[in-house]
Amino acid sequence: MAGPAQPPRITVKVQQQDFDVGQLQAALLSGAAAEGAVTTFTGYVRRDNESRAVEVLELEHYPGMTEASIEAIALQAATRWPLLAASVVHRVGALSPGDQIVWVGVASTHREAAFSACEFIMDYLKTRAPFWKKEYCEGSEHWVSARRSDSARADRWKQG
Amino acid sequence: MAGPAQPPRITVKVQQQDFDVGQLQAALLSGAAAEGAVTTFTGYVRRDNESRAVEVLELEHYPGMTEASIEAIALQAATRWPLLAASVVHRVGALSPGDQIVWVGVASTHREAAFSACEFIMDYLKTRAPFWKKEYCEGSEHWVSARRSDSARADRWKQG
Amino acid sequence: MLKVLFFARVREQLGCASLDYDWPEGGLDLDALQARLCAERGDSWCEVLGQDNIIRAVNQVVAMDNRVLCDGDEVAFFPPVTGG
Amino acid sequence: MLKVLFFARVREQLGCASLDYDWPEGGLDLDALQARLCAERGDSWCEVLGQDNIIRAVNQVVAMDNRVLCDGDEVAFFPPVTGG
Repeated sequence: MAGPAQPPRITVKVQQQDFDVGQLQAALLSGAAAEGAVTTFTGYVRRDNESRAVEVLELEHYPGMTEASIEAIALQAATRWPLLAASVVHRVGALSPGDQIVWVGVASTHREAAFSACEFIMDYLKTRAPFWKKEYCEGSEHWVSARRSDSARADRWKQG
Repeated sequence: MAGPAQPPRITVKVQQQDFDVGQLQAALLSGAAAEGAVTTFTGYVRRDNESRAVEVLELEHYPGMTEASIEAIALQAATRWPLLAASVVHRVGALSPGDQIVWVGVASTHREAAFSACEFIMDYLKTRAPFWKKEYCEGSEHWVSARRSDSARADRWKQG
Repeated sequence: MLKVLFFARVREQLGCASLDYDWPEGGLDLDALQARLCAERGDSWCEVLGQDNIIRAVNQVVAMDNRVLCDGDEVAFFPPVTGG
Repeated sequence: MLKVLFFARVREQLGCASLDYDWPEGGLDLDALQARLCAERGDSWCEVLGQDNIIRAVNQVVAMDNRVLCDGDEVAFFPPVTGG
């Protein structure tokens, strides 16, 4: 017998430490075998970014606002799609090529909701969440500038 | 200096044993820090399916055709989106609620390709790959019938 | 000789997972094979193989339409798939 | 008093991560705060805060337009974000 719908379990963490995608995915599950689908996204530091050889990528955030705004976007995703759980981990500090930067996991009964919500949250993280990347390449450093295609991508959700 | 594009690494497995999503994701990476994005999908056996309490889900496949057809669809995905790697593991045999059924992982430089290809491969697995599910519920058993919405979903890729 | 395979509900309804079908003089196409199985094996086979959502594959590729078979081909009959 | 924060390239260009701004008699809105910082801190601040892609947030919410501030508010200036 199905009770009233539970609110989705939302967790957001901004941290320096690395994370274990297997553990994060396990923590997303309720243990009640209600989930039919989990979609995850993991972002990594690429060695080559627009033909520059990246040595170190440094990530800065706005403590407090970053966490709160990601939580707000996850809750918004839960009003658009029937989600059971959503979890976001985003690293800050100095990262190296190959390092994990961000993980987004979404659990739902069906895959359509899991895919759409995961992509929606990622688009937000790329375009609206207050994070900034600085690249260190061959002795010089520079702030990464926003990709225009990312903004266009986030805008398309407004028409949804 | 970028060499000629490498063909994407594609692996497909149909197996009875459970799998470890963390290990599968690690195996998807080349070690060259070329990947910027990995998208994964994990399907689970739900306890309740259309208000039936599922005790056991049995999965049958067409040995040979199943593996070959999944590999073909992963290669097709790689012609539509720039992929670095794609991996599919699908379980067969008797599964219980909460068990993992299927895992699809896709690595790319950018997230758009990773999301689209992962969803594309999953839609194929749901609608075209030769797998059949049989549910055992409260003393009775029956074959799961195809969801019409799944076919409609796969069809939309034809217009892509 | 043809190798003929049946899967899932079709396999259960026929009580048969696979059979070897002697290659007939004059050859055979997919529709003809299906008609012969029906004629030779009786009403219950007719009923099962006559279901309009039956999918047919030749050499592990789904055949949307009728097609000519060759000696040694592998033919499969199965219901709509439900994977993932 | 207002707490004013600067992030990323803006922080580096100003050489300042945060400052406390005394709450003036008669109050203040966001545009006025920006103009005062510019007038009081000199050309280099004018230049940095005058960049047309600067984003402003009040109490950790992005402010698309000018808005009235209250004593105790937290105001932030930062460049376009590049997360994920």
